[in-house]
Parts: sequence; C-alpha cells; structure tokens
Amino acid sequence: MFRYIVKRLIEIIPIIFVVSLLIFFFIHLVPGDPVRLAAGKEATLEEIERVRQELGLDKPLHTQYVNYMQNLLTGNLGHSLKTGLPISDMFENRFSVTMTLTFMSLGWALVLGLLIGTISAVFRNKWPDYVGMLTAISGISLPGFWLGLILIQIFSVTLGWFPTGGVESWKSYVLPSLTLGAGIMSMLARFTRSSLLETLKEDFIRTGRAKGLKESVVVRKHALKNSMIPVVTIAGLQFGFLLGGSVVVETVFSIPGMGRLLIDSIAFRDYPVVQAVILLFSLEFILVNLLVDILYKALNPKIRYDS
Amino acid sequence: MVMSKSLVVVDGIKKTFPIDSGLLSSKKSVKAVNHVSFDIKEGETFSLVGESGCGKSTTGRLVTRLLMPDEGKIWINGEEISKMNETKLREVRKQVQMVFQDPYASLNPRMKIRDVVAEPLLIHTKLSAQERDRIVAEMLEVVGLSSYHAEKFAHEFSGGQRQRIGIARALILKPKLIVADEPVSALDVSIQSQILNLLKDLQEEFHLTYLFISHDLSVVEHISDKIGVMYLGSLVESGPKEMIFANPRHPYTKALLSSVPIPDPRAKRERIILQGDVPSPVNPPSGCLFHTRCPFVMDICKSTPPALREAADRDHFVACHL
Amino acid sequence: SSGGGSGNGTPAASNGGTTTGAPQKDQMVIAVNENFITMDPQNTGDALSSGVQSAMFEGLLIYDKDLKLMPGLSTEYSVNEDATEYTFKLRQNVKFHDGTPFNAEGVKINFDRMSNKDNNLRAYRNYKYIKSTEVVDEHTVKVTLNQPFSAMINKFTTGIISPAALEKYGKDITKNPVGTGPYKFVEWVQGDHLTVELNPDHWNKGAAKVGKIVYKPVPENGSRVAMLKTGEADVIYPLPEQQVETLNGAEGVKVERTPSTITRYVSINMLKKPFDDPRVRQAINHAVDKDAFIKVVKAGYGTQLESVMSPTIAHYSKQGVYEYNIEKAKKLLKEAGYENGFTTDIWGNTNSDTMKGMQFIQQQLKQVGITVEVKSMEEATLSDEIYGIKSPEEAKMNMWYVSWSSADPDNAMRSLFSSENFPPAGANTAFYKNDRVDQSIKEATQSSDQDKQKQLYGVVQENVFKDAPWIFLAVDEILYGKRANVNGVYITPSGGIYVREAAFQ
Amino acid sequence: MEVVKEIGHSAVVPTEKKSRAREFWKKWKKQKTAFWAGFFILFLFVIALFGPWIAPYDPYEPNYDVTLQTPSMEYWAGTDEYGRDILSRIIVGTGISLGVSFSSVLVGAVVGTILGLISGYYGGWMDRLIMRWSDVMFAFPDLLLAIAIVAILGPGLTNVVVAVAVFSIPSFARLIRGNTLAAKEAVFVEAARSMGAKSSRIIFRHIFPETVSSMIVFFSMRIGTSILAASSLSFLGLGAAPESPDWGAMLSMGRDYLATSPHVVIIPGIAIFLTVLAFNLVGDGLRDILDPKTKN
Amino acid sequence: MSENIMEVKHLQTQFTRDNQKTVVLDHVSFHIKKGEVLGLVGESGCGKSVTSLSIMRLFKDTTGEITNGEIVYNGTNLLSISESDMRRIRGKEISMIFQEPMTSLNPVMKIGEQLMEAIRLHLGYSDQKAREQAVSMLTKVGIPRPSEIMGEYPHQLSGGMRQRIMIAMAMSCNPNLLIADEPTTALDVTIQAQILDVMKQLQADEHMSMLLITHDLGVVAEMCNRVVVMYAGRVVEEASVYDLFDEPKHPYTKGLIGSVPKIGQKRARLDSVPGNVPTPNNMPKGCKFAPRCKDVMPVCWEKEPVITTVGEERFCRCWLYQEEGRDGHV
Ligand SMILES: Nc1ncnc2c1ncn2[C@@H]1O[C@H](COP(=O)(O)OP(=O)(O)OP(=O)(O)O)[C@@H](O)[C@H]1O
Ligand SMILES: Nc1ncnc2c1ncn2[C@@H]1O[C@H](COP(=O)(O)OP(=O)(O)OP(=O)(O)O)[C@@H](O)[C@H]1O
Ligand SMILES: [Mg+2]
Ligand SMILES: [Mg+2]
Repeated sequence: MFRYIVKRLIEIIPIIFVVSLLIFFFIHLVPGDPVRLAAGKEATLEEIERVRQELGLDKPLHTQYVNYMQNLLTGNLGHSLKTGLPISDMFENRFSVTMTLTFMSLGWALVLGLLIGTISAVFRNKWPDYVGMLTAISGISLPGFWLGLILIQIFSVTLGWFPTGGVESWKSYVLPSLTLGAGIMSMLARFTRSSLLETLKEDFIRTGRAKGLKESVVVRKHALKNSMIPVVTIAGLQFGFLLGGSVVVETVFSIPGMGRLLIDSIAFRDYPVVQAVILLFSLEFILVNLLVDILYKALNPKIRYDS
Repeated sequence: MVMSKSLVVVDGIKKTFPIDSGLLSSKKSVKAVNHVSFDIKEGETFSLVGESGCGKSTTGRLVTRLLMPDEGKIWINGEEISKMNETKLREVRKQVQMVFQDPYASLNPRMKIRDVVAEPLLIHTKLSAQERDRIVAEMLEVVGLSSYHAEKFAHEFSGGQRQRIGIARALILKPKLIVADEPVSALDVSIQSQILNLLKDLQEEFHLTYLFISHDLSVVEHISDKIGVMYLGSLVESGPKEMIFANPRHPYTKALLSSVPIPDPRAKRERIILQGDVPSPVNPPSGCLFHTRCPFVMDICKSTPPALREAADRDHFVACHL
Repeated sequence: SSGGGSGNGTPAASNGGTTTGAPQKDQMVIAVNENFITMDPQNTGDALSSGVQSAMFEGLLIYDKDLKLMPGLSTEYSVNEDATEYTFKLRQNVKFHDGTPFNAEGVKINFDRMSNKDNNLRAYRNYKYIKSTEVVDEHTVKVTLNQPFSAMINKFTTGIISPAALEKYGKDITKNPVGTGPYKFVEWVQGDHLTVELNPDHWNKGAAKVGKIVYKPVPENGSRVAMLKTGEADVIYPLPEQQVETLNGAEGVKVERTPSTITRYVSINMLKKPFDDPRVRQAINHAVDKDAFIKVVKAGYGTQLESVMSPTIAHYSKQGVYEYNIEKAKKLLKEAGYENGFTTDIWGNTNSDTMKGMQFIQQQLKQVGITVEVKSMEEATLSDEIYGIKSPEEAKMNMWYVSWSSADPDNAMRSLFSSENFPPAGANTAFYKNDRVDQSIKEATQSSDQDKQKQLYGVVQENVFKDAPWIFLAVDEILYGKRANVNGVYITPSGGIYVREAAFQ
Repeated sequence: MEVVKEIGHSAVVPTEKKSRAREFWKKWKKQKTAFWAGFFILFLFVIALFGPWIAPYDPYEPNYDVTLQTPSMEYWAGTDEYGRDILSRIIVGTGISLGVSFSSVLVGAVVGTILGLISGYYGGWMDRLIMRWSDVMFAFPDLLLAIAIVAILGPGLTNVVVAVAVFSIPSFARLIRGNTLAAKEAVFVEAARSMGAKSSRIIFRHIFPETVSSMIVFFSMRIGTSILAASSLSFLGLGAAPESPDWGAMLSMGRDYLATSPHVVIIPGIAIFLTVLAFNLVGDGLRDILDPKTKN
Repeated sequence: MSENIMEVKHLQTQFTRDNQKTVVLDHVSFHIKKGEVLGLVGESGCGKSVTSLSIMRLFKDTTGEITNGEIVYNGTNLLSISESDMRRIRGKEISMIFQEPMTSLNPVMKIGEQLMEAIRLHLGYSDQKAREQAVSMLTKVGIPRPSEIMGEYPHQLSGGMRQRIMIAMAMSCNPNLLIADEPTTALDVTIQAQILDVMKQLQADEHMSMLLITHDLGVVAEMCNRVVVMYAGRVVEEASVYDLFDEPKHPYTKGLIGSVPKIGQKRARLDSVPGNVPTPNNMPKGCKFAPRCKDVMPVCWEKEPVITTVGEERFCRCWLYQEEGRDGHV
C-alpha cells in the first residue's frame, strides 16, 4: 500500500505539469483583455500599452509561460493583476474558510444522507421512503441560492439563531454548509438507499437474522458498512467539488472562499490568480481521489493494493 | 475408437499471476499452473480433476489462449498458439470452443437465446440472418431444445437448459475441440446425467475432442478416456481412466477417490480424510506440494519435489516418491 | 509636534464614561455589494474602493455628501484665468495616521508620484496635465499645468498618502493605507472585511463619533437586506430596487434615496446603418416609454434622463424628454425609409438588471417593427468586443445597454461625446461626432470661468440630446438602507460612502 | 435424433412469442410510479411540442399594467416583472428547458460512456489518460469553459447543448468506467472472447448493456442540474435568447423578487422539481426493468 | 410424539411475483425426531431452502409468506409466536447453516466478531468469555490457529474454512436443532469429506437433531437416518435411508438414484430423468411429476395423488401405490 501511495503521488508531478500547460494556454485563448479591464473605460491606448508592459503581458506567450513556470518552480505563485497583491496572500484566508465549509458540509451531508438513505431502504416503498426520497430529489433540484435565501429568512431573520453570513464563528458556517451540503446529501441518500437495498439482499444479512439479531442491529452492524463502499466513491467525488468552493453559497452567505475568488478572477481575466486556483483545485482533486481509493480499500478488506 | 493423431499438445506450460498483497509487503505471485504437459488425441476425452484452485480452469484458459502462458508451448491441430497474435488466433478459435461451469453467468442475460447461440456465426461467418436462424434452430434441436426457445432470455431457462444453450453455442461452428470447464458442477444429479449423456452423444456424432474439467471423480470416470489429476498447479498423476481408477498411485488421487460419497448407506469403506486445507498457492510448500496433507509423508517429501515419471503401467504417470 | 494621547484610545475606552442603559454601540457595519480592490487612492478605478478610502484619505479638496467641493487638506485655493495655475493654501496642524506631519513637501511627493507615467497609476490619467508642483512655503503649493484644464480642480480630490508610508511600503501601500482622514486603517481580511477606527487626532475632531467601522462585501442582494433586518449591518448599499418594498415598514430600518450621478442609456453606433440616420435614432427614442422603464426595470426608483448627464452634476442643463409616441416614431422611421422596421441587436453585460433593461428595449422597439436580438455577454468579453477593436469601422456593436457615472461635467461629456474618444481610444461608443460639440468641449476645458463653462456645456447637452446618439433612459436613484439609529452616514450621488459624521443616536 | 427424444420437451412452457416492445410494455405497466412519472414526461413532451398553441397568453407579450401579479383566476400562475403570464411562459418554455437539458445530458452520456468504456476495458495508459483528463475537467471551472465555448462556437442552442454536455462528460466517464471494470470480469465476456469476438463487439454488445442501468439513474439526476446550467449559460450569451421562457432563466431572473413576489421563482422551481422527480422515478423504474434479475 | 423435536404440518408457503401469488410449498409435512438426522432431498428449486426458511421464519425483504400449516417445535407452534420470541429461538435453539459459504459471512467484519455476536446475545457472555467460547468452537470444527483466524476477514479464508466457520457459528449456542442447507454443495470432495466428518462428530457429541438439506444422494447415504424426498414443493416420499436406497418407491426417487454416476459402475449411458422441474407458474394439473414419469398413467394427468403409507414409517405420493379415493393426507 505504501508503495501504491508513493506511486500515485509520483504520478501527480507530470499531471500537474500538463495541467499547468493546459491552463496557461487555454486561458490566454479565452477572449477578454485584463489590461483593458485594469486600465478602465477611459484609458488611452498609450496608457494601456504601458500597463501591458508593466504586467509583462506584451511578451510572446511562450516566454510568459517560461517565466510563469520558473516562478512556480520556486514556489512563487505570482501577483494578482487586479489587486497587485501576492496570490499566496489572497489564498491564505480563503483556503481555510473553504476547507472549513467543505468539511462541515460534507459532515452533515454524510450524516443526513446516510440517515435518510438508510430509513428509505429499510422502509422501502412505505411512506418514510417516499418522504426521504422526495427530500433527496428536492435537494438535487432546488437551486442553491434559493435554499440559501430561504434558510436566511427562516433562521436568521425570523428566528435569529444564526448570522446571515460571514465567517466569524462556527455559527456562521451552519447555514452555508446546510445549503452547500443539500445536493450532496441528496446524492448520498439516493446512493445509500440503493446500495443498502442491494446489501440487504445479500446472504450474510440472512445469516445475521438467523443468529437472532434484531433488525436494527442487522442493518447497523452488517448492512451499513458494506453499503458504504460505493457511497464513499460518490462522497469522494463530491468532496472534490466542495473543495473547489461554491460560488453560489459563497455569494449568498458573503463568504470569502475560493469559489468567488475564482469567479471574480475569471471575470477580470486575472490570469495568474486563475492559473493558481485551477492548479490548486486539480491538485486537490487528484489528492482526494487518492484519498478515496485508500479509504475505499480500508473499508473493503477484500481489495488488494495492486494495479 | 480409432486412435489418431494428437489434436492438442501441451508442453510444460506455466502461468503465474502477480498479486501484491497486504501492507508494505513485497510483490508476490500465485503459481497457478506449473509445468503441466499432456496431449489429447482426436476424438478423445481428457479430464482434469483436482480441488478448487488447483489450476484446472487456468489450464483450460491457457489451452484456449484466453490467457497467455508464461512458459511452454501449446499446439492445436499442429499450430503453435501460445504466442500467436489476436487476428490469427481468431481463426484457431473457430476450432476451439468453450463450455463454462456456470451456464447462467456465461450467457449474456440481456441477449435472446437466438443471439447468444448465433454469436459465433456472426463473428466468424458472413451468413445472412435467415441462414443464421436456420442453423441456430438446427443446433437447438440437436441439444434438445426447440427453436421457439430462441426468443427467450437466459433467465427463463432452468440450469440444465442453460447448459444446453451453452453447448449449442459451442457446437455451432462445428469445432474440433471443446474445452468444458466444469460443465455439470452447477447442475442437479438428474440434469447432470442428461448433460453427460448429451455430451457423449455429441462427441460421437460430431467426432469431438473434449478437454473436460471437473472436480467430481464419478463424473470424470463416466466420460473420460484419460485423466490428469492436478494439485496446486501441478499434474501429480495422469493416465488412462481405467488405470487411474483401478490402480491409483498418488496418495492424493487415492484420497480423492475415497472422498467421493457413495450413494449407498450400506457401503462401508475406509475413508482417507485428509487433514488441513489446501495450502495457499502463494506460499506453496517446499518439496512435494502434497506433503503437508499426505498420510504417507516421508522425510524426502519435505525437501525434494518428485518428478512425474511413468508408473508400472504404460501411459500412467505419477509424481510421488513412494 | 503635538502631545495628547497618541493612538492608544481603544474603542472600549472611548465610551468609558457611560455606564447607564443599554451598552453603547460603538461599531458600525456597512455592507456593500462587492469586494474592494485596492486601498491606494491614487490607483483606484472602482467607486467602491474609493468609497471606502474616503474614510481614511482626504484630498486637497473633498466632496461633501451632495457632491459639492469643499475644503479638505487645503483651506483655500486660486486659479488663474486660463486654468493652468492652481495655488493651494494647506491646512495646518494636520498629521497623517502614522504621525508624519502634513505639509507642502508631502503634497509635492504625492503629486509627483501621480504625474509620473512610470508609476502607472490610475490617477495619472488626471495628473498627466501637471507640468510641475512647487513648494511655495511649508503650507503653500503651486501646481502648473502643461495645458489649460478647467476640470482639474475636481481631480484635486484624490487622496493624499503619507510620504513616510509611501517610502516604507512602496507598492504594498495598497494593503497599508495611511492618510489623514477621520478614520484610520486597522485590518483588511481579503474578501471578508475591512476595518477602520476613529482617528483621535483628526483636524475635524468630533464630527465622526463611531469608534469603529467595518466594511463588508455582501454580494447577494437578499442577504444584504437580511443583514439590515437582523441588525448585523447598520448600513447597506446598494439596496436593490426590488427589495425596497420588503423594508418599508420594517421595524428599526430606514430606506434612504438620493439622486445619483449614474445615467442609464443605450449607446447607438452612429457609424452603422440604419443608425446613421438621426430620424431613426429619434424614432427609437420616441418608441421607448421611459416611465414604464423606470417602473418595470427600476421598480419605480429613478427619474427620466432629461439630458446627457445627471442633474447632480455641475452645469447640468435640462433638455426635456423624447415623448413616448409610437405614431411619431413610426412616422420618423417611415421618413427614414424603414417603414417596415429592421432587425438589429443590443448588447449588454450579464447582470440581471441589464438583462431586464435590454428585454424592455426589445419589447418597446417591437412596437414600431424593429426586431431586437438581446445579446448578453460576460463583461470581459463585452469589453473586448467594444474596446478591443482596431478602428471605429470595425465595431460590430449596434446598440449597447450601459450606464455611466461621473462626478464632473468634463468626465460626463468629453469622454463620451468628443470625437477624439472613439474606441479603441476612448469611451465614445456611439461614435458621436459633431464639430460644434467637439469645439465647445475643448473651449470649456480651457476656461476656468464658470459662466462660460455653463454656457459651453449647455451647447453640448443641447446638441447631443438633439442628435440622439443614445436612447435616453433614466437617472438612477441611489438607494440605501440603514438602521434607524444611524446618523451622519450617507451615500453620495456618485456612490461614495460618506462617514465623516458617522454616529449612533 | 436420439438425443432429442430422450430429453423431450417440457410440455408446460408457454408458446406465445413475445416481441421485445410488448414485453417491455407489460413490465412497464407494472411499475406503477414510474409508469405515471413516464406519463408525466410524455405529457411534458406534448406540451413542449404544442406549447405555443396551448398557452393562454403570448409568453413574450409584456403588459406593464399587470406586473408581478400573484396567481389569480386570470393568471393562474401570476405574472412576471413585465406582466407576462408565467403559466404561458412555463408551457412554452418546456420545449427549451427539456430539449436542451435532455439532449445535452444525452450527448454527455454518449460521449462519457464511450470514454468510460474504453478507459475501463483497455486499462493501461489509455485509462490513465482519460481519467487524468477527467480530473482536470473536474477541476476546470465551468465558467471558463463556457466562456471559451461561446468564443469558439458562438451563441446558439446547439452550442449550449455542447457546453452542458462537456460538463457532463467526465462524470459519466467515471461512472461507466467503474461499471466497465466490474462487467469486464463477467463470465459471458470471457465466453465472448473465447469465441473469438473482437474488442469492439465485446465492448458494445456485452459490456455496454451492463452499464446502462446506472447510466440511466445518473442521467435522470443530471437533468435538473443541466436545466440550471443551461440557463446560467444563457446569461453568458450562449444558448436561448434571454427573453425566451427557459425555466432556469426564469428562476434566476426572478432572484430579486424572491422576497417580494416569490411566485416568480417558485413556479419555475416547481416545474423543474417535478421534471427532475419524474425523470428520477422513470430512471428507477427503467433500472428495475432492465435488470434481468428482476424479470420473471 | 414427544420424541419428535419438530413437526411440520401442512406447511404452505407462497411468493408474490408481479402481483401474482405462487405457491412454492404445498402441504409439506414431516417430522424430525430428537437426535436424528433427517435428510431432505430433491432437485434444485423444489422448495428445500424455502422449507428451511419457513421454519426459521426468515422471509424479511422477500415476498415470501407462510399461508398455512403449523411448525411445532418442542410443543410450540413457531408460526404463532411473536417476532421477538422467534428471535430468541433463532440462533439459540434452532440454528442454520446456509448453502453458500462464500457469501453467507459478512465480508467486512472480522470472523471473531461474527462468531461472538450470537454468543454474547444468546448466552449473555462477557467479551472475554464469548471469545473463549468462540475459540473453542473453532477448535472443535477443526480450524487451525483459531485465535488468529478470529482476527481475519472471510475473504482470507478458503471455502472449506468458511463453511467450518459457519458451522462453528451455528453450533456456538448449543442449539437443539441444526438446519444445514446444502452445507457442502459448494465445496470440493476432499473438503466435503472433512466437513461431513466434523458435522457427524458434533451431532453425535451434542446429541443434536439435524435437518440436512442436500441434493447429493451420496451425502444422504452417509449422513442421514431418514429421508424426505421433495418434488415441486411437495413431499413425494419419506423413508428410512436404507429403505430408500434399497427399494425406492416413487418413480422420481428411482430416477434420481439411477442418474448418479457411480465409480466402478461401468455404464455407457446414465439413467436420467428426462425433462425439467416444472416452474411454479406452469404446474401440471394432476401429478406434478407426470410429464417426466416413465410409469405415467392416465389418472396421473387428471388428479394429484395424496401421500399414503406404503410400509412401516414409509410414505409415498404416487398413483402406483394408491387406489383412487383411498385415504391419506393430502
Ligand atoms: N486472474 C487471476 N489473477 C490472480 N490469480 C488468479 C487468477 N486466476 C486464477 N488465479 C489463481 O490461480 C489459482 C488457480 O485457479 P483456477 O481458477 O485455475 O483453479 P481451478 O482449479 O479452476 O479452481 P475451481 O475448481 O475453483 O474452479 C488459484 O489460486 C486462483 O486464485
Ligand atoms: N425470495 C424468493 N422470491 C421468489 N421466489 C422464491 C424466492 N426464494 C425461493 N423462491 C422460489 O421458490 C422455489 C423453491 O426454491 P428453493 O430455494 O426452496 O429451492 P431449493 O430446493 O432449495 O433449490 P436449490 O437446490 O437450488 O437450493 C423456487 O421456484 C424459487 O424460485
Ligand atoms: Mg475453475
Ligand atoms: Mg436451496
């Protein structure tokens, strides 16, 4: 397994290299001129040219790429075109905020998703199942801003339990993580349900019952862990998405996270920031995938660490 | 039976599967098949017997080149196939068809039986749809089904019928060799006998050659001409059926024979109950592979692997120090 | 060098005396809709950043809450006749937040910074006219321009930065603002909030009373409103028109409205057929119901645009409206040879307000047989399409739904209607060219005589309005909400956040 | 023939020859919820086709006198900010929303499935390439991709289908790859190989059908996502014209009215919800039917 | 009748498929004496497993339900007690070994935990004591290194080991009755021999009653005292093991015995029962075996025979042994 992990980690290096190349040329192909945006509507042509030179955007693309890579290899992510601030400064706070939000969302999505999924499976085709699945499907089809604003209306404005946004304390994270987790919760609930239904058909469940175990024990101790294996894959994938931050939730709850940073930077064609963010996301994605594979194997003693 | 030339010649084939097990452990491998040789004459039935995991199926899959041997050579109808490329192999596969242990699993559950049986025709011939249907109908008759079964799906059949379908599919290209990997193990006794009879009849009718894989000695006795007994990837005894049954030489063969439950409550006999389980093929024992369970184990067995040598009778080979 | 408790007055200490009643609130939260970009007032392009900066920085002159110029770091000034020499008497006994005394030398350092093109500052655009800045004495500076520029006086509102801090931080001044304003910088957490605290040594001590102000970007309209309701925010700006209704009658909340400097219009490409015909442009103007526009798109908040700029701007001259008259519009189209209308398109950004406005135009023009395709484009792409052209003839744009905000008449007119400002060189996106207008603008720039300016700018407004390079739509209203106990905080017509008198009741 | 005689036929097997479609229909009718959900989707398709004739009002015609009316006898679903009838807009918008989301998910599913099949079946460098590519795609912001697509392909409904499909491809590829890895091990796949079948035949005839049921489930889940995605693209100038009554766009444009005239948002929300629900139920039903084990 | 530990009377069990009820067991009656091994044989799908599941009432998550009959265990009708009472009997008084050793163990739970679970539940032992009991059970069923195996997962074990674990699990609370549903079908001959040996040993030691379900007549011959033959959901013959092999009565039993290939018995062709077991939806009207029967008579197609006494403790359901209208239970 150790070898497996090392192998996967080594694999990341060329991937990141290719990714950086891809991103670099891709975003320069996208229309929009950061210089124009930086200089403003009233800028004269001369002014624009000066800014272009200052930002180094007048050089040929491959030269820019070489410079960029040189900086990257020395651990320098560069400066934002828009604010002039070092990108690492801009990440600092946002990254931890996004992390916190991610873990909270995933946490409750897991808890509720598993709960709903389990109840649905156990009471298959009875009303708790219908209620559970309706909830799940609502979670998929409700747009995030809507859910977010409704939660704010209920829990902040009317009840005054939680702040409307910000990142001051754990309380600030409650509503956003609920909103962000809703979709994942739904996915997990649906997958848990179908996976559990499969598991409940397995022979060893009957063995458990034949031992005289209570149904609740059979479900909890025998069925659930087995059903988790496919659920983990889904959770992992979603985890990757969460780490990318969610623009909608960050917007609604005024959270300074990675998602908004990315969107704002794209809008401004803030190339260095966009590159850095995507690179970070790719890395996260790859690491999460690795983590999932490891977790997957940990959950399932049958899996061997080959291939 | 007219003895003729060898259709299949297997010479010293080996197959190792790599596995990487456990935390931080080094690479390991399973010697699934270890230096196995035999030959099958045209029109003959050669059976491989042995416990689960001893490498029977792997041998079968090597002969059909579903797997590529690590070492050794295989000739089919005079052609060396062990290193052949896929395109040429497809030609050979016209001659070699397989029947699988689990008839349900080997039939695509989403295809109609007509399409299942016709698939080899689709792959290897350019017949028209009507032609194909006609041949399929004929073949289904041959195996004791009727053409109206063609419209159904595998799950609508009983186990015995499914196995007939598998056999029909294997026969449809009129192959020379059929590799039957435990074709009756999953079936009930009464159905099993139907299939065994069918296989025998078909062999006569189409002059087929069988490589028959089974762990049930009573079945093997019924159908084979020659038998090979495998243990942990190696052939430990082989020879004509009569000799093996009348005069088993290897202690493992003896144990195998005595383990078969006899459907007669009055039959009293000395059972050789082997101790322990089959050793893991990942860590095979040193010396004779069987020494860990052998009731007649000697010191030499623990250190030196016995070679396969001709026993007293002609054509009867055994690998044992005894 | 003055004594007096230097900078150790914590917010808690400042309300030490009052022990009775409810705890005195000493922190004010102002929620705005976007992130601030920079805290370098000399390199700022967006209204919001400068709105926040106005708490910390002051120029030689400052705008009051109604956009009138008033003395800031200078107490008086004089201009020569042809607007090439400006002399300022500086305020005395002023210190920057870092303790550096404010004097003429400091002003010169700031002006030199801005007028040096190598520094690449936004302010260079205005300060490039400066030929030299002279320190006349400790408290007097004289600025000489290289050409007459009457609007220059408005540009002296740019914030003055502590020369010591400039020395110390260099480019990083954007993160470490040090000015002379009533509030001084505390912290800026990227993307989350920016905090300032009361400057106890301010020259106008006592006007502002709130100990701390926190500026927070809250991009979602609904969330800003919710924050005001829950009291998490004391002031929110902007207040979306559609949400005003939910606040009317809400307890402890006040809605404030002010006319803004923002004009809303559709810029028409006059170089392209059929818009090269003034009758077509006038017809379009007649075909659009501006009252309905304000009602539908602006939820009733706003006034009709009766000139080329907002009435809050100096030298405004009211021109009236193109009356909503379908028949007249049709007649004009017929005269121009477009009896059966034509097909064209309208561009705009992806804001939902813009989308709404564009659809409204589409609906209105349909009545006179003009088929308009609405094309919304992501801002940067749009900017590329409009300004990224090589020559005016290349422009693909037909109509552009847009708005413009300016603080002075020069900016409101020269940028938009002077023919030297055709894209890609400037923002005259209608490609409007009228020699009289060009001439009047030029003359107005070169005279410091207010009456003359008024007359010249009046000519410009009259001509442009008649030539109709735009569909004249509306002047926005500034809407903001505050808690009832908030005093002395205003949003200026140009969107600045005026906190110089901030206090809680 | 002797063999045949001995075995004989069991005289009890029914002789009716079923056509696939009839068989399917028979099973489909038994899936009660899925049946009705399917009926609903059919209904939606009918509306999509005949919407303009059914709608009580012209969905594009503004009436500034009746803006933002709550549902009433006259306007069953109320009116929007231009005084357009929301019900008529929902009806006419069905075609756009359903058409775009359905076809884009379909394209995504087809391409993703092919990639997933190749990746899972061949393994090795091909697998790695495709999977790492999908990692990058996952990490790549949709917005940037969308802007690029607008720039490269220009606006238009077809291109919005392409764009949304592009977002769906990696997920499908992942999913199908997983299924392929499992299906590849099936004995009938080995059987096909032993018969001499080419890879293409094995992939499409044997492995692909095994992946269909989970594809269907995922498909039904993506429908909602893509309705919303398509509308956000129309904001970027891709896809449906802003005035067209696309459900997702109605929902997003109504955002500002959530507090004052919630019906502007709720009604398209309900339309999307019901559609997603119906697709999910149909997906579940189809999966049950396509699973050969639940036959009988 | 107190020497009978269990009496199954007129058991009827049905499944619902596509809203259609299918009777899978029809009037199944037999008894198990204390300390005996009763064999239950028949072709695949004839209802052997359903019989065992009916006894244990393990139809949760299936459409199966018992619609008629009694299952009297030590004087109590198991069909009339509550689910929680039934739970106390399951695993403690009546245990079960399932057909599939490969899938009947929880793949993600350690062997030890799976064993101790029931011991703790039914015997109320502490962890420590439960562990000791589990280890001693493993030793009894001949598992080498029992305490190490406790910490392993099922996939690490061979099929034979797993089936021994299943046996150990079933025996761990000293049940009075063990139901073994084809315990060796999935295993190799040599391993099968080992397992049968272990079971025989344990059965004799604990004086336990056993219901052994199999389709392997060899196993029956070796293990059982008495045999019940089932066909298509019905009991068709019941006899002591000697009688059954010496002189099978029912044509189906005869065919079954004849179709087994026997070592040393040279036959060109095997006898075989032609045709297939009818599916529950296509049951012939009269005798269910009629379509496959060599000795079929016109009456067989018309009316189903009842089960009648054909000797001492021998029953058979066939028109060959009864005249129409003669008594017997259905
Ligand atoms: N693809 C594979 N990868 C790794 N190991 C394998 C593979 N196929 C077979 N083996 C191993 O090779 C050995 C021989 O397997 P094989 O299937 O040939 O046995 P068998 O005699 O056919 O057994 P059975 O009676 O259970 O079918 C076993 O230990 C098995 O685990
Ligand atoms: N869960 C179920 N749902 C529907 N039908 C079932 C179910 N379980 C068993 N049956 C049906 O009941 C009948 C008897 O099945 P049973 O499993 O008892 O056979 P068996 O004699 O044990 O066969 P085998 O030897 O294959 O184990 C069969 O027709 C089977 O299809
Ligand atoms: Mg095998
Ligand atoms: Mg069974």
